[in-house]
Amino acid sequence: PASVKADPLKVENGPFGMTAASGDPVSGGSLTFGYGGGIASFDPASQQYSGTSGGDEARAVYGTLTEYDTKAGKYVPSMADSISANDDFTEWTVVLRDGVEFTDGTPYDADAVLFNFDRMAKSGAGFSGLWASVVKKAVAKDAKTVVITLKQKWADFPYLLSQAPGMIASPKAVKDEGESYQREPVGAGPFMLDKWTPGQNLVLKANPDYWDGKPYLDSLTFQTITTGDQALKDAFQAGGIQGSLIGTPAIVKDYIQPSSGYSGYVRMTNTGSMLLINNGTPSRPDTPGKDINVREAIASAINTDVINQRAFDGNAFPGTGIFSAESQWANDKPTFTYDAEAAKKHLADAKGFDGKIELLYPSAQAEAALTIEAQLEAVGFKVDAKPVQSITDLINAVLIKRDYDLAMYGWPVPDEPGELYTSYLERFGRKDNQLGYYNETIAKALSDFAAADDTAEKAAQMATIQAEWAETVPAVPYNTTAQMVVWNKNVHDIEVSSRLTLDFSKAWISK
Amino acid sequence: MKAAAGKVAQLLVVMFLVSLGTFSLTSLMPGDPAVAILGDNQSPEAYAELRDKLGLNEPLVERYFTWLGHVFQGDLGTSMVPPNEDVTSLIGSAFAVSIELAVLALVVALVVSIPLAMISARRPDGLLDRAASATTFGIMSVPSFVSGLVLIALLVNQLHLFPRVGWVGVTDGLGQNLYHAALPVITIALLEIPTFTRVLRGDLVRTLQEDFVLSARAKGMPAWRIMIFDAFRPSSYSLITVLGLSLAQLIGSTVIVETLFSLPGMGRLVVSSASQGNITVIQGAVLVIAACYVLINAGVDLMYSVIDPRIRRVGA
Amino acid sequence: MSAPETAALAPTARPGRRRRIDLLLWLCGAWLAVLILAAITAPVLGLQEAQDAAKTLLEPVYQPPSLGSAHPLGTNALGLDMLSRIIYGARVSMAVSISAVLIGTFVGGTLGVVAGYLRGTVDRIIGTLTNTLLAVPALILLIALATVLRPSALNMALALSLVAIPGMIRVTRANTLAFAQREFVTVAQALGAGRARIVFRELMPNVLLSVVPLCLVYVSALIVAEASLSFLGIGLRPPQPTWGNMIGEGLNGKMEDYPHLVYVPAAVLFLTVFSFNLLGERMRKRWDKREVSL
Amino acid sequence: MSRPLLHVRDLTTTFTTSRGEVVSVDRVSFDLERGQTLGIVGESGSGKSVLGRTVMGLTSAAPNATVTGSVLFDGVDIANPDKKTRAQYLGARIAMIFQDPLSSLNPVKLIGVHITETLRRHDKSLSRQEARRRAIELLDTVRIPDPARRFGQYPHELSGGMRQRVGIAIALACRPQLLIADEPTTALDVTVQKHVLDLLGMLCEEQGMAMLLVSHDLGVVAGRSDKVAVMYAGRIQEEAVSSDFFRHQRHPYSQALLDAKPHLENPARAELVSIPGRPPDPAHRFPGCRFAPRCRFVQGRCREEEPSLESGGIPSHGAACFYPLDAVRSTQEVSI
Amino acid sequence: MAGTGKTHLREAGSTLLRVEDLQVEFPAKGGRRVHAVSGVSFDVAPGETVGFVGESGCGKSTVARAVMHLPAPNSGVVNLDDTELGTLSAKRLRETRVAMQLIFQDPMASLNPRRKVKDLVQEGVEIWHRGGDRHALEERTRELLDDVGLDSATVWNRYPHELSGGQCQRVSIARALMMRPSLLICDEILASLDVSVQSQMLNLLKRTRAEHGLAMMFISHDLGVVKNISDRILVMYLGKVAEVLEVDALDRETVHHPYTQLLLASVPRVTGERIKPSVDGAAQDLPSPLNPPSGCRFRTRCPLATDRCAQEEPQLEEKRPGQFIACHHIS
Ligand SMILES: Nc1ncnc2c1ncn2[C@@H]1O[C@H](COP(=O)(O)OP(=O)(O)OP(=O)(O)O)[C@@H](O)[C@H]1O
Ligand SMILES: Nc1ncnc2c1ncn2[C@@H]1O[C@H](COP(=O)(O)OP(=O)(O)OP(=O)(O)O)[C@@H](O)[C@H]1O
Ligand SMILES: [Mg+2]
Ligand SMILES: [Mg+2]
Repeated sequence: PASVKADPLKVENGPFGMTAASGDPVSGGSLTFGYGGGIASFDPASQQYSGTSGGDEARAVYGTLTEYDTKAGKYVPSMADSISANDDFTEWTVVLRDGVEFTDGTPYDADAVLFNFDRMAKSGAGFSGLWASVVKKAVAKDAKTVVITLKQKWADFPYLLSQAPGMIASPKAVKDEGESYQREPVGAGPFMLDKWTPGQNLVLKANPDYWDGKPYLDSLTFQTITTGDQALKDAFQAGGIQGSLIGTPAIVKDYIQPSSGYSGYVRMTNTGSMLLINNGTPSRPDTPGKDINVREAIASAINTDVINQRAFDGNAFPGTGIFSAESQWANDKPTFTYDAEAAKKHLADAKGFDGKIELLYPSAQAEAALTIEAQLEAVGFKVDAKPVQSITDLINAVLIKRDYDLAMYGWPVPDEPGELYTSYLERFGRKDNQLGYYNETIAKALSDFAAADDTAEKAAQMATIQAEWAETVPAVPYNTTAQMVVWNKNVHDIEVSSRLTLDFSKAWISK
Repeated sequence: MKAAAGKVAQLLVVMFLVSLGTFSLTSLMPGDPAVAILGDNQSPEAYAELRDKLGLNEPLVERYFTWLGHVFQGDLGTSMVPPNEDVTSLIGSAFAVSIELAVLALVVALVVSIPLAMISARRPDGLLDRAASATTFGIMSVPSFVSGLVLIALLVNQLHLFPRVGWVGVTDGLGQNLYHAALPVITIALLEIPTFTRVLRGDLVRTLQEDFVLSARAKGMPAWRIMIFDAFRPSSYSLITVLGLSLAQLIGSTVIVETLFSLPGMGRLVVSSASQGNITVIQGAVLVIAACYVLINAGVDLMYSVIDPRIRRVGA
Repeated sequence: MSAPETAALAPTARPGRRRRIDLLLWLCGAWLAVLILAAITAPVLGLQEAQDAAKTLLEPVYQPPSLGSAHPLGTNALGLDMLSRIIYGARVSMAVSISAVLIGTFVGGTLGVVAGYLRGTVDRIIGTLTNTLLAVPALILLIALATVLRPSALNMALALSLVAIPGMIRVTRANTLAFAQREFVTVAQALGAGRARIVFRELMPNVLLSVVPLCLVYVSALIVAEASLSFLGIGLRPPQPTWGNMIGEGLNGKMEDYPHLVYVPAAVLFLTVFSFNLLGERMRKRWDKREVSL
Repeated sequence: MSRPLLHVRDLTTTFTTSRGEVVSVDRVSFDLERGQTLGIVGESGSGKSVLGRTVMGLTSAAPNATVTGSVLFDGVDIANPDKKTRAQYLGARIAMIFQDPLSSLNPVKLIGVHITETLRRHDKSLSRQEARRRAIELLDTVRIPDPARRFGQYPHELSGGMRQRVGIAIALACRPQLLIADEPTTALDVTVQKHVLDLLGMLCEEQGMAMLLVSHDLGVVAGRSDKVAVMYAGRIQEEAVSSDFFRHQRHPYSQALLDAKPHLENPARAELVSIPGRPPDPAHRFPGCRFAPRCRFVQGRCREEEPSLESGGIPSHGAACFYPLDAVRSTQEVSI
Repeated sequence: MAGTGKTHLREAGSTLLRVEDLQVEFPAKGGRRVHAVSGVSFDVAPGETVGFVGESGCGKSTVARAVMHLPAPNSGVVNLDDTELGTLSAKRLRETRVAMQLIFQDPMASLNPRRKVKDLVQEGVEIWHRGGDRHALEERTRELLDDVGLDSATVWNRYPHELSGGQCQRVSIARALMMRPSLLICDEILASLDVSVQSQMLNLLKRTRAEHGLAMMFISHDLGVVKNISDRILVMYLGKVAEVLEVDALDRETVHHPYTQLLLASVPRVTGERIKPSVDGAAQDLPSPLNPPSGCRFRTRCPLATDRCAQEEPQLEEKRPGQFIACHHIS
């Protein structure tokens, strides 16, 4: 009955619309990027940056020891001169470059790196939890060399050094400034802080002494626009910003059109939107979802096409697998399919269940929530849908208190192996996760994934996980999300690394 | 003198009550600074520890009085959420934006309303009056989020006259500042113009019926001169009241416009802090807003006596 | 001597009383009447589904308005009928704002009359409370309350009434002061009326009447306030049909493709607010010659 | 003297109101010579103020008013003045004093400013200091003690009598030839009333000013005017030289008006002759004499035809009555 | 503060209302006090009408309200039918006060605009549940309305704004009479009415007074009116009594208090002769009641004033039969 919007355009992972610049890079100019959020704190020890929340800013100031080469699909040194592992990927050696200095003139050396590792491990925030669970010890072999010993095999460990742990702050500045360091950072990256009005804008200026040469851009501004992607789009078109980060499917599709006149990079993320099912956490031991029949009923009741149509006007990327169709890890193992009759049958099999179930959802996603509610009720559930005003409250309920039945949650995980591993490990690969779900097979497959340096081997492990997932229904993915960084055609050579962070060190604007 | 002291005391009580109310209310609000700080990838223990460190587990009353003690020393505390700025400076910059918006909007509104009211009052129920009345009614009935959207669609997306979002402080050049402020200011002014016009028109019509206006006419004064020099001042009493009230309200209630245009003003500061549970900021902000209200109220009282010598004597 | 007086009284029926018919007022009145009638009789009007998306899984979505069809005003993202959402929305929006105004008028009116009549300490206490409520901008107060209270219609009405209360207190107090100085109050005392009688029988009817136009204006203001909260995403929760929610549904870029999502509720909102404002204004002109300024 | 200072003919003022057409002044005619005072008396709503304002040329500015007929001031028609005439005449050659001395002064303007602005408006060359000096002089003329101090005060700081004197000073500022005083003493106490009336009389005499003295109280006009006109429902019912009028009234209404008022000269506890009923609603016209429904001597003709102001044989004593009292008396005598 | 004398008071038993040393002050800004009424004494015999005259602001209305204890005076004794109002409980006071009824100047302001004529008139009865059966009550109401010259059928269901000023005043009178008072206090009830209506009201009052055997306090600034209706006249000046006289004293050649003299001279005469305007010096204004002159309060405007007047307050003395004057210079 409902007309499904024709979708002639396929969105693929990777860069789009990039045209080779005519001529050599030119120096000068300033670039403004508009973001929905902004960096909260410049102290990398306590932060988990990503492209949407401070990654670009922090990376511009600090650089990272390693970075993810999206074209090659592997981690390569960046601020570090080299990084290498022993055979079973348990011991990693990082060699630093000669003569690199922080912008306050102090040396960027092994001591500085260890100082930062130490602070981060002790901060209790940011990556410290993951670090502690992975890293046994880190020592300086000499002034330029740091050796890190892991607790387990992990072929993609450099991922961590492409994130906040790989952002090295000047120890002197940290010590001198104390509490206010987070507002007045000193790094050795391509840019340095010029002016910052949190919640409003951040202006960076080129670091003339950057080890790889002074950046072409004179200054780089990050403008905060909290009103949503539509406002970003408006601002983009009105010329107030030259680049931004977009997640709304319709706009992504607009921009990716060759006719849009923009360049950028798209990344499809797996399990972008999830219907989390509480499989029985200590805070809610009697939750309906601990019965596999209920979980199966839920999975069969969801028709992702209808959600796509009603909540996203047919512009989203529906899918029930834990990998998107475009993912390099996509496999042919079964996923969930919509089958209302089956759902009703499963529900009937769920003994002692009265059909009452609670659904938490962020208030901004009302339409998707209502569609899900409608679908569940259509097969016999009685859904009590509760909106949550702030995301921190959703996190609180789901992640911290673990007191929920069903929750709509964003779990975007890219294909990039390091991030994929750490994300899935955290979410269902360990005991005591927020789903209250644990499966030996999945845990084993994940750790084998980490230990492997071979793509085929890794893919096999992921197929195992997919199969097991479909069997045991810990949660129901219903959408892949797209994340897009987009900029004007006259902006060139912005590099995209892991977590969609951008490297502006070589960026330039043609006239 | 005694009356003045009483008034000051009452206003202090008002501020005390406002801060107490805010404190208890915000502590019930959703949002958790611990989550806002740590993000969503930490262990529950880490959050609990941080909450403890932030003092969120202490009893409400205790927290309130600690806070109050600091306030009396001129310290509004630090933001609970990184980058943990000084609340005073946070509010300072947001306040500058809000007050600029509010004042500019009021100026624009006055510049439009005063002549409009005068034209309307010239011939009550005349063609111009009815046209103005219908227009102001129309504008009055459009919520600011709708008028803002329409303005954006028209002036930004179609005509590219104004930037869509963003704020440039006065320190970065007055021209840029005004260019960025223009659209929000117009949107807010649209809210105020109908009220101002109607209030002033009503008072003008009434004043124009007074004998002293007739007596000015009998002296041979021309109509416009009477309107400006005779009728306007005695008619501005209600306008001043409304002006004061709306100035007070504007410094915090432009949430919608600030949201629409991504402006870093008080309204948005409060709302975003609320979603994070950043109590120190909300507290400080609401206290400052209340103080503004109190001060503006006092200012309005003062204005009355400037406008009307009869009050001046009573007050003395 | 009484006869001629009577004679002079007789022709008070004024002939030739030509009054320009206020077309606009009648149109506004008609609009409100139709809307309210529709809102009241909504359940028996045989409307399409307004709220339960489970029942509209097979309905077309985003259908634009087309008068002859089953969905004259179109459908929304969930296939819910816009017309019936408008009508049920009127039910909610008006019920919420009217009851908020009633609560506000009752509480604010009583406090105002009491303060204005008793003066002294009571007046000062009530004045302080009023100032306290006024010192926090209305929207901030509403946001605070909306995030704390569970968003039910009743809570919404209570929160919105808080916005109306201080204004009501001020107006009724000022009116009471004005009326209490009138000599009919003294006469009532001379006739032996007690305080309660004077407050409720002498002052209240007068004060309340002068407050009626303000009530209408408040109704419209609160309808807008309710819509604003929904716009900010903290009003009554969807799919509960309120006009604010309906406008909110059209944001985030959908307005460009499906303008009816925004324009239909925005137009209804506008017409209703306009009508209430106009009605209030005309009533004030009629009844309240000696306006008491806030 | 060739022509009268003020020559009013068939002056009619109509207001269009929600209740219909209100004819507040109906075909009024009179003459006023230089230096003379005409007293206009009538009950509330009889159109006295409107008449005064229309003569002043103020009514025509009202959006709902229509003025017909002519008001010749020194030969110039000022009933519907254009801007220039208004500027030339209003406040300069014709001035006005109002009933309520408080409300006719702008509460936010200094006493002195009220006067200086009039002065400077009509004499653009006048310097500020000069205007001030003249204003203080004027205040002194109207017997305001300590005029220099009063110059810098606000209206509310003055007593009622003093405010009215300020009103007079404003009116006199440009030495007008005609003063229209609309109930100048109604809001004042008797003691102050006497003072103000005396002051007005004296100034008229000194400056050779003509005056239109409007009042609802015959007593105020008595002894202070050369001629008296009695208005009822927008029409002049009787017009006469004062000495003649107070000796005997020809219109039953005028007589009733005098008899209804308990004068101090009358003996205590005297029964009063009261006029039954009340004035007609100006929006509701009926045929015949306007006073007919309340008239003691009403006859059939009175209800059908409207009498016009006729002098009835006695020169300069006109009464709009078919059976003026001299005549009634004789017919009654006959009928007995 | 010394009173202005009580020699004019008659024996306690013979009067309906006896007021002694009435004193009313209002707080003003800056801690000052308005001395509105300072030591006024008078009495009203049954069926008698006492007229009060004086310039605006001299305290006439304040006396009327103080008599009603609305509000109670700062000091002084008000005896109604040998009941001292000041000693009564609030409830008893309300009951007792009904025997006195007030009518005010502004007829519109003294009628509750939201009530119909019938309810207005019956209000007092309704308060005290004195009506008996509804039928009788309605009967009496109609009767009273007809009595005061209104067509009860026409006005029965009307609101005050649908009536003229004179009609409103009639409703007020009917309402007051409804409680069968023994004393009617009329505060400037004619001031806002037209001459023609004034005479109607005066005649009506006189007739009603006779029919109901009412005593009256009749306040007015118009000596002519007061003379017409009163038996005795009390001339007030700035919160004090200047002169008390039998009304007949006005008709005979006699000496008056200089203030009374001033009043009498100011009343306009109905005459056709031109009065020679005489402006002898500035007309003095009433001094401020915030700071009244010492001694005799009239001395600032009195042609006879001497030093003694500033030192010593004159007492009311019977200088002529039926004429009590408070002046040092009249013997
Ligand atoms: N601007 C106006 N619009 C409509 N009607 C008016 C206007 N001015 C006066 N009138 C009407 O004209 C009539 C005469 O009014 P006017 O003020 O002249 O009476 P008046 O004799 O001065 O009475 P008063 O003694 O009360 O001052 C009244 O019925 C009044 O309602
Ligand atoms: N409630 C009050 N508060 C303060 N002062 C008052 C109050 N009532 C009266 N006065 C003052 O008391 C004095 C006497 O007032 P009152 O009204 O009794 O005079 P009055 O003789 O009735 O005057 P009028 O003829 O103008 O009615 C005046 O100076 C007045 O200003
Ligand atoms: Mg008049
Ligand atoms: Mg009085």
